[in-house]
Amino acid sequence: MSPDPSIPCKHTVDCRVESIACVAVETFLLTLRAPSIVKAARPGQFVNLSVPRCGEILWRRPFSIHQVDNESGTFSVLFNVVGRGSQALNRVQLGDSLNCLGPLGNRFQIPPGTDELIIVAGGLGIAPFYFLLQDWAQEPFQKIIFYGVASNDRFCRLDDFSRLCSSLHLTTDDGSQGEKGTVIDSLRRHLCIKSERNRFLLTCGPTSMLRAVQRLGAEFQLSGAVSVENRMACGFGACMGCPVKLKNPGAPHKPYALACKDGPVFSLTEIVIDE
Amino acid sequence: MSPDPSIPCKHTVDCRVESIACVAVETFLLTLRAPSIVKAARPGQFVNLSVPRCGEILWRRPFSIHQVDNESGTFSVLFNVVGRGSQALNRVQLGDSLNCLGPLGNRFQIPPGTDELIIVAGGLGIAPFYFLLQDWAQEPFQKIIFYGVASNDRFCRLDDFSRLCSSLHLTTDDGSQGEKGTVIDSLRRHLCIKSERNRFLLTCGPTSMLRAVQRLGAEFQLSGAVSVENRMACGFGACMGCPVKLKNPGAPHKPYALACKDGPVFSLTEIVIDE
Amino acid sequence: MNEIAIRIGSVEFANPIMVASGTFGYAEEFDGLVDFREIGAVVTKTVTLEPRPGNAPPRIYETAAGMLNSIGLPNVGVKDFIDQKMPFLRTLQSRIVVNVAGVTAKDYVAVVACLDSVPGIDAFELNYSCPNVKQGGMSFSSNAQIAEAVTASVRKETKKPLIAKLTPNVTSISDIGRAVEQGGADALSAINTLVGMAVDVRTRKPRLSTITGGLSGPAIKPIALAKVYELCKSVSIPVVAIGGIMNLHDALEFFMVGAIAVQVGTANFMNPGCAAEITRDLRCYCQQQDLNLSDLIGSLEVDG
Amino acid sequence: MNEIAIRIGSVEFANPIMVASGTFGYAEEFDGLVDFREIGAVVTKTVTLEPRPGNAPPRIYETAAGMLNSIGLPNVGVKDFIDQKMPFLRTLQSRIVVNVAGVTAKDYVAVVACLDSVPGIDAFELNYSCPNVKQGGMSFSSNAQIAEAVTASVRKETKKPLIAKLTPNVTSISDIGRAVEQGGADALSAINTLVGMAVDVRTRKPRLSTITGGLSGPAIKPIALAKVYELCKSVSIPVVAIGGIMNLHDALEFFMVGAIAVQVGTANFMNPGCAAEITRDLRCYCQQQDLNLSDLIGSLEVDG
Ligand SMILES: Cc1cc2nc3c(=O)[nH]c(=O)nc-3n(C[C@H](O)[C@H](O)[C@H](O)COP(=O)(O)OP(=O)(O)OC[C@H]3O[C@@H](n4cnc5c(N)ncnc54)[C@H](O)[C@@H]3O)c2cc1C
Ligand SMILES: Cc1cc2nc3c(=O)[nH]c(=O)nc-3n(C[C@H](O)[C@H](O)[C@H](O)COP(=O)(O)OP(=O)(O)OC[C@H]3O[C@@H](n4cnc5c(N)ncnc54)[C@H](O)[C@@H]3O)c2cc1C
Ligand SMILES: Cc1cc2nc3c(=O)[nH]c(=O)nc-3n(C[C@H](O)[C@H](O)[C@H](O)COP(=O)(O)O)c2cc1C
Ligand SMILES: Cc1cc2nc3c(=O)[nH]c(=O)nc-3n(C[C@H](O)[C@H](O)[C@H](O)COP(=O)(O)O)c2cc1C
Ligand code: FES
Ligand code: FES
Repeated sequence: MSPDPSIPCKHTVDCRVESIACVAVETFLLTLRAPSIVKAARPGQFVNLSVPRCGEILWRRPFSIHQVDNESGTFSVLFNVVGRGSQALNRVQLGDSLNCLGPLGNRFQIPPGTDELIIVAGGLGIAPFYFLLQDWAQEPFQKIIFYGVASNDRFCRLDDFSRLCSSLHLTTDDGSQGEKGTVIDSLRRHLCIKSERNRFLLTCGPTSMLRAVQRLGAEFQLSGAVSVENRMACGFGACMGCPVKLKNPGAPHKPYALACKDGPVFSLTEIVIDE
Repeated sequence: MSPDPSIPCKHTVDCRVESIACVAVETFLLTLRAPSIVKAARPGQFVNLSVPRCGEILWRRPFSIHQVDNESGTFSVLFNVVGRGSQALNRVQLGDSLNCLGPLGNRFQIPPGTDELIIVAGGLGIAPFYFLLQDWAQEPFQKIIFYGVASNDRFCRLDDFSRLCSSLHLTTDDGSQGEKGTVIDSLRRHLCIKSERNRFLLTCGPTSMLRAVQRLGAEFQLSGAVSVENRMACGFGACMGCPVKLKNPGAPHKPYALACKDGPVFSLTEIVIDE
Repeated sequence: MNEIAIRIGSVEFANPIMVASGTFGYAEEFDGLVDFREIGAVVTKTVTLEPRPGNAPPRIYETAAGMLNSIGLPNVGVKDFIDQKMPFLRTLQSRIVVNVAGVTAKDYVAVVACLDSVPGIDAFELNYSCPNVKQGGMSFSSNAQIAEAVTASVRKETKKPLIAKLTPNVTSISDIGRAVEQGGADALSAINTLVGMAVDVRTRKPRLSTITGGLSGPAIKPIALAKVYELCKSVSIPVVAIGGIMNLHDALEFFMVGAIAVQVGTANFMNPGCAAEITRDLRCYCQQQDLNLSDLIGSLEVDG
Repeated sequence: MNEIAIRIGSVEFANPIMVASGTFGYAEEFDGLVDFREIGAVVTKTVTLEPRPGNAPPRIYETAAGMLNSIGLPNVGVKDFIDQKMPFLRTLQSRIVVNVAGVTAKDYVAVVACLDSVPGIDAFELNYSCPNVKQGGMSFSSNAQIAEAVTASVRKETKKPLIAKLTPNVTSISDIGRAVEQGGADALSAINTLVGMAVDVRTRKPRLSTITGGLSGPAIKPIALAKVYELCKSVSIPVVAIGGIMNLHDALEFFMVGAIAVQVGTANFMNPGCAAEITRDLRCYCQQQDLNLSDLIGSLEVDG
C-alpha cells in the first residue's frame, strides 16, 4: 500500500497536554491539543511523541491516533505503561508541552462493497479502531469487534466501543469477563457461521494474534488488513529500521517494506508476520 | 584535616520530599525527611542526591547541608538551577522519594579562642553557613557575614541570616541592594579596621572569590577555612576524581587531597585554589 | 557579516552543517520537516553498484543515550539512484554529497565512474566501513594500505572532492587518515558507528539479526571527539566531524578540536529539523560573538 | 541450591559479581555502604611499583549516560599498599584481586613478585592500559606481541590466577586476547575505558587536564558486550566482563554472551551497594528460574 497523496503532510508541533486519565490497569488516555495534526489525521495513522525530560531516552515513541475531536482540535492516544518511555509519558501534567511528529504512516482502507467489517484487537491493539469507528460511524455496514485482553481490568472504553459497533465480543485469558480464551477462538466460531456478507478483517495486537488472524483469513478466504507495531527509530522512512517482510516482493532486492512509511497498515496477505 | 572519627557513618537512604520552595531567582529550598542523616550531620558536610528519573544523568549531585531540624528529622538543601541535574531536582513533588548519600565530607572547625568569626559567601556559597550558625547560635563570639550576589533578587533568607549573626554586610554587583561591588571590597574595608579580636575566616563561593579571600587572609595574617565545590562523581573518596592541590604536600607523591573526603573544608592556607 | 561558509577541495559549502549518510535517506522523507536551504550538504544514504536488500529485522535497538543499527545498506543501486533519487536531490539548494560503498575496490571505482558526470552531485564520500567483511570482502576501514589504494583508484575517476569516511573501530585512526590523505582524499569524515551489541535477556537472542551492529548517538560523542581531535592533529586535509551531534553546543566542541564541518546523524530521527536549527544557531552565535567560523576551528586551548 | 560460584585457575569465587579496579578504592571507603560478603571479588585500584601522584585536576567529566576520567593511577606504591591497604582488605570475606600496572614489563614483574607471598591476595589483574604511553612507555594494550611477552614474564613470578585486562581501543581485541592466553593468562577481563574527550565551549579548554580520558558507564555497554562476545568466541580461558553494568539485567546480557563473571565499575559511584544488590538479584533469579549460573553462561541463541 503506497501512501495516499490526499493525506496532508507530516510535521512536528508542540502540543499542550489537555488531559491524562487512567482508563484501565496501567493504561492511560492522553489528550493533546494539536489542530494541525487533527486536521491531517486519518484512521490507522500514528504519531511519534517525544518523551519529556528524559535525556537517556533517545527515540520518540510511536502511538496510534486513538481519537480525534475536530471541534477542540485535540487528539488522544491510548497507551500502556510498559517501559521507560511510557513511564515518563505517564508523568506528564496538564499544560505540559509534548513535541509530536505526525501524522505518520498510511491509513485503513476498506474495499467498496464490504458489508461486514470484522475488527480483531488484542490488548492495546484496540487503540486505532476508535478513530476508525468514529470516522465511519455513518457507514451502513455491520461492524463487529473481537476484543481480547488478559483480564477484565484491562478492557478500555467498552461503553464507547459498544456504541460505535454492531456487536462487541469480549474475551479474557482468565475468563474474568466475556468468554474465557483468546479472540481467535471467538473469531473462528463467528467465521464458521456461513454468511452472504462481504466480510473484511482488520486486526491489530500481539504478533502471535496477528499471525493467527492471518491464518484464519487464509482458511476462510477473507481479505483484510493488519496494523503492525515494529520497533521504530524515526517513524517516517529515514532510518530504514522497521522492515516488514513481503510475501511477494516486487523485485528480489526489495524483500522488505517499511512499517512506518509503507505501513503500519498492510494487506493481510501481503506480509510475513514473525516475531 | 582528617575526618573526625566522632562523625557517624555515611549511608544511603531514601528521603521523602517534605517541601520545596522558591526562595530567590532560580533558587530553591528543598526539605527532605531523613532522621538518620540529620542525626549524623555536622556543619560543613554535604549530601550527594540522586537526580530523580533521568537516565542520562549518571552522577548524583552534591549539595551542602543547609539546615537541619532535629525534631522533625528533616534537613534542607539550598540549590540554584544551573543545569540538567538541578532542573530535574526542581521538578520533584511533595511526597516523592529521593535517594540521599550522606552525610559526606569533613566539618567546619573553629579554633578555640576565636572571638570574631567572619563568614564570606558568594552566591549559593551561603548555603552551608545557615547550618553552622544554627549549630553555633549559643557561641558567644561575634559572627559577621559578608554576603554578595549579582543582584538583589538573588539573596536568600536575609531575615533568617540576620537573626543568627552579629552583622550582615550585603553587596550586589549591580548595586541593587547593599553596597555595589564584591564582598571582597567590603571585607577588605572591615579588615582594615584594626581590632583586638581573634578573627577567623570561613568562606564558600565562586573560585575567584575564594582566591581573593585567600589573598586577603595572607595579607592580614588571618587564619581561616574554605569550603570547595569541585566536580564530584562519587563524593566519598572512591573515584579520586576531585583532587585539590596542596601547598605543602606531606610527600612528593601526594600533592593532592580529595575534596569530598579530606574536604570540602580546608584550611585557607593549605590549598592552591585555581580554576 | 560573519562568515560560516567552508571549502572542501574546489567546492564551497554555504554552511558547515551537513546531514550524515543513512540518517537522511535521499532527503525526500524530510520534505516539509526541515528547511533544506539551511543544510550545508545532504550526504546521501550509501549507494552501491548493485541494489541491496538490507539486513533482516530486527535492525535497530535503543541503548543508553544511543542506538544500535544493522540496516545493511539497503539501496536501489547506482543506476536507479540516478534515475529515481537524483531528480529530487537536484531540486535542493544544499550541496549533494553521494556516499559510496563497495565490496571490492573495483566497486567503488565503478560507482564513482557512473556518478561523476551526473549533474547535481557536488562531492563523494567513501564509506570504508564495508558491511560485507565476513563474506570475504576486504576490510577497507581498518587497513591503511588498502584504504590508501582504494582512495587512489577512485581519485583517478573524478575531480570532485573525495571525502573518506573512517571507522573508529581501529587502534590508530590517524594511521588510516594519513594513508587516505596520501591516496588523494580531499577531506576525511569521522566517525562511523562503533561496533556494539545488545541481548534480549528474556529470549536470550541478540537484539539485532546480525548479532552486532553500529552504535551511534550522544553516547559516542566523547569517543568521536577524541578521534576527530587525533585526526586533526595528524593530517593536513580538512576533517568533517560526525558522532552524537544534537545541537550547536555539540557542534562547537567539534569545531574547537579542529573540524571544518560537522554531520548530524541520529539526531535527525528525533528532530528532523535538527541540522537546520544548528545552522541558524551557529549563525546567531557567530554574530553575537562577532566571529567567523574560522575563528572557532581548532581554537581549543591546550596548556603546556 | 542453585550454583553461582565460579572458578578462575585454582581459585573459587563464591559469586561472579566483582567490583572493577579504580572504582572501589581499596574497599575502605565502602565500609558501611555495602555488604562485602556479597561481593565475589574486590579488584583493587591499580598498584604500581613506585607511588604515583595522579593527574592534575580536572580529572572527571560527566557525559551522556557515561563519564570521562583521567585519574592517572594515583596510588601509594606497592610497599605502602602492602602496609597500609592490605590489612583492611584482608578482613573482608570477598576474594581480593590486586590490579597491577607498570611503565615497563619489568615493573609488572617486580610488583607481582613483591605481592605474591603477601597473605590475603587471591589473584592478580594486569592492567595493560598503560597511562604513560606518551612518556615513552610501551603500549602493552594494543600490541599482541608485547602483551604476550609481559604476561609470560609475570607468569613466572606467581602461581596465582592472572587476569589480563584488555583495552577496547584496538582493531582486534581477540588478537590481543589470544596472545595473552598464549602468554599464560588464566582469564581475560574486558573492557577498560574507551578513549574519549569533551570540551568546555565557554573557555575553549578540554574538560580534562590530560585532554583525553577514559569513557565508562552505560553509554559503553553495547561496545563492551560486542568486545566480550568477540573474546569469548576467540579464546578458551574465561572472560570477566566489564563495561556499563548497573543491574542484574546488564550482568545477564554479559553472561549470555559468554562471560564467566562481571565487574561493576562506574555504578559503584552512584550506588555503592550495586554489586551486592546484583549478587542478591542473581541468586533470586537463578532460584526463580531454577538455573545454575553455568546454564546462563554462553546461552545466547544465535540463528543460522
Ligand atoms: C505504529 C505503532 C503504533 C503504536 N501504537 C500504540 C498505542 O496506541 N498504544 C500503545 O500503548 N503502544 C503503541 N505502540 C507501541 C509503543 O510504541 C511502545 O509500547 C512504546 O514505544 C514502549 O516504549 P517504552 O519506552 O515504554 O518501552 P521500552 O522499554 O522501550 O520497550 C518495551 C516494549 O515496547 C516495544 N517498543 C519500544 N520502543 C518501540 C518503538 N520505538 N516502536 C515500537 N515498539 C517499541 C518493545 O518491543 C518492547 O518490548 C505502537 C507502536 C507502533 C510502531
Ligand atoms: C561539596 C559541594 C557542595 C555543594 N553545595 C551546593 C549547594 O549547597 N547548592 C548548590 O546550588 N550547589 C552546590 N554545589 C554545586 C552543585 O553540586 C552543582 O551546581 C550541581 O551539581 C549542578 O548540577 P547540574 O546538573 O544542575 O549542572 P550541570 O549541568 O551538571 O553543571 C553546571 C555547573 O555545575 C557544576 N557541577 C556539575 N556537577 C557537579 C558535581 N558533581 N560536583 C560539583 N560541581 C558540579 C559544574 O562545574 C558546572 O559548571 C555543591 C558542590 C559540591 C561539590
Ligand atoms: C540508522 C543508521 C544508518 C546509517 N547508515 C549509514 C550508511 O548508509 N552509510 C554510512 O556511511 N554511514 C551510515 N550511518 C552512520 C552515520 O552516518 C554516522 O556516521 C553515525 O551514525 C555517527 O553519527 P551520529 O552519532 O550523529 O548518528 C548510519 C547510521 C545510522 C544510525
Ligand atoms: C574513575 C575511574 C577510575 C578507574 N581506574 C582504573 C584503574 O586504576 N585500573 C584499571 O584497571 N581500571 C580502572 N578503571 C576502569 C574500570 O575498572 C572499568 O574497566 C571501566 O570503568 C569500565 O567499566 P564501567 O563502565 O562499569 O565503569 C577506572 C574507571 C573509572 C571510571
Ligand atoms: S522507523 Fe525509521 S524507517 Fe521506519
Ligand atoms: S568525588 Fe569521588 S573521590 Fe571525591
